[in-house]
Amino acid sequence: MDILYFAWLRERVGLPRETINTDAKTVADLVSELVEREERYAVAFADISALRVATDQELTDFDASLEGVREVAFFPPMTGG
Amino acid sequence: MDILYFAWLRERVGLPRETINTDAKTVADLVSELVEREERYAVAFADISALRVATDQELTDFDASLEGVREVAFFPPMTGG
Amino acid sequence: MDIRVQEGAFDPGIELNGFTDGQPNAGAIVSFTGVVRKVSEKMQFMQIEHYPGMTENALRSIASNAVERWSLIDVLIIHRFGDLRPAEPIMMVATAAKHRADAFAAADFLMDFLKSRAPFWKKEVSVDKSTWVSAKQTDEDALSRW
Amino acid sequence: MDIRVQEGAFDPGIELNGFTDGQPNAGAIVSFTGVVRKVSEKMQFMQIEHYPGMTENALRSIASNAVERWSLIDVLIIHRFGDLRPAEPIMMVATAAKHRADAFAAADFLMDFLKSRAPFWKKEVSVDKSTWVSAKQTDEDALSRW
Repeated sequence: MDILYFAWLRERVGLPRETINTDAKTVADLVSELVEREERYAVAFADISALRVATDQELTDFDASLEGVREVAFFPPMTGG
Repeated sequence: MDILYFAWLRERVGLPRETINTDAKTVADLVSELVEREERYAVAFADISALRVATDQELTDFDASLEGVREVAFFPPMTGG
Repeated sequence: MDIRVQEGAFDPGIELNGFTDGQPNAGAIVSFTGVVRKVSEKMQFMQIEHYPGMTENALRSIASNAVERWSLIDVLIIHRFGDLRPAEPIMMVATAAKHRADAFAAADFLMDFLKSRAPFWKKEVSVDKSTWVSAKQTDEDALSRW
Repeated sequence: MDIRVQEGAFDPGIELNGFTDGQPNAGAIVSFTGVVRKVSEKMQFMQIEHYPGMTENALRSIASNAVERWSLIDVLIIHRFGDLRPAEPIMMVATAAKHRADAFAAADFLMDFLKSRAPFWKKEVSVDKSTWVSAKQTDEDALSRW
């Protein structure tokens, strides 16, 4: 599964994209898995309420299923315009 | 006093502007005076609710005073933009 | 504040750029352009009559009200009169503000008041008839929003 | 519907005219231009990051929602990414409709959703620091208007 990070989340995690093997069933499971891996993930994901998530390029929630999902992106609230 | 007419009111009265001597105290008095003068004024001013008036280039009401006023304009509701 | 009432054509794009370039502190520019629609196949042009003398004052007063009410950096109003063919720009309004909410609300407000409170009258001239455009109740009602 | 996500500059005036000329039946064109504000003397540029792939789809979906909701003839969205200097246009939205109420409401709607639902992130880069622009609660709240 491809995991993408944007904006300050990308800077805190230290990379824009990585491919991982995971059995996580939901986005929240995936976050728990990442947080356990390394301190920088724990710091980056410390406050989930400050983050947004998209699965296969569609905005979704942290309790969304990962079934069939190939790409998950995490990022802060968007600031376009 | 200068009296101006615009849009279909101008067409019905048959002229864009005229100068008249009047002792009318209010716009409504002036209208009564005009209506008594000739049939074309009576036709033009038949429905006052369909008209607007400005005294000295400021929108006002038909019961407005004409004291000190030099120019009165009558016209249909505006359709700019 | 730039208010122009003119018979000649204007170029909305050039006006938008000129207006924007003059505002180094504006983050948000909203423009409205009104264009003559070809309402029927027979329509030849739109005749726009106005009240010289009163028109610019009325537009200036509407613009001043907008400036008092919202946090605006600048306002532009251009309105043509005379005979305009379909697809020609009739008029344009632009607002510059730090933030978009002010720019949008002020442009919307300017259009509502310009439509029903500035002394312009439109007549659609066709091959076989000419018709004065009548004021819409919805335009009058729109004023109560403000 | 014309949706563009690009690194290169664009000219708002040329875009406005191109958009307007293509719409012979539109009586009302509303445009919004977002410009980089020089928020401090030390500010050098605004860095705009986006999510290639998702961005255009998100913008297209926002535009489609507007088209479903209002009577629109056409919609234009241009949004840049990369490093932009103060006074450079960041993005532009334009709507064409028969009547002004639809054009205004749709442009306002597009901006609200583009601001909080399209995957762009801004960073202000100064001589001595760089700061991610944080999302404003007022922008999130604005969505509930629709």
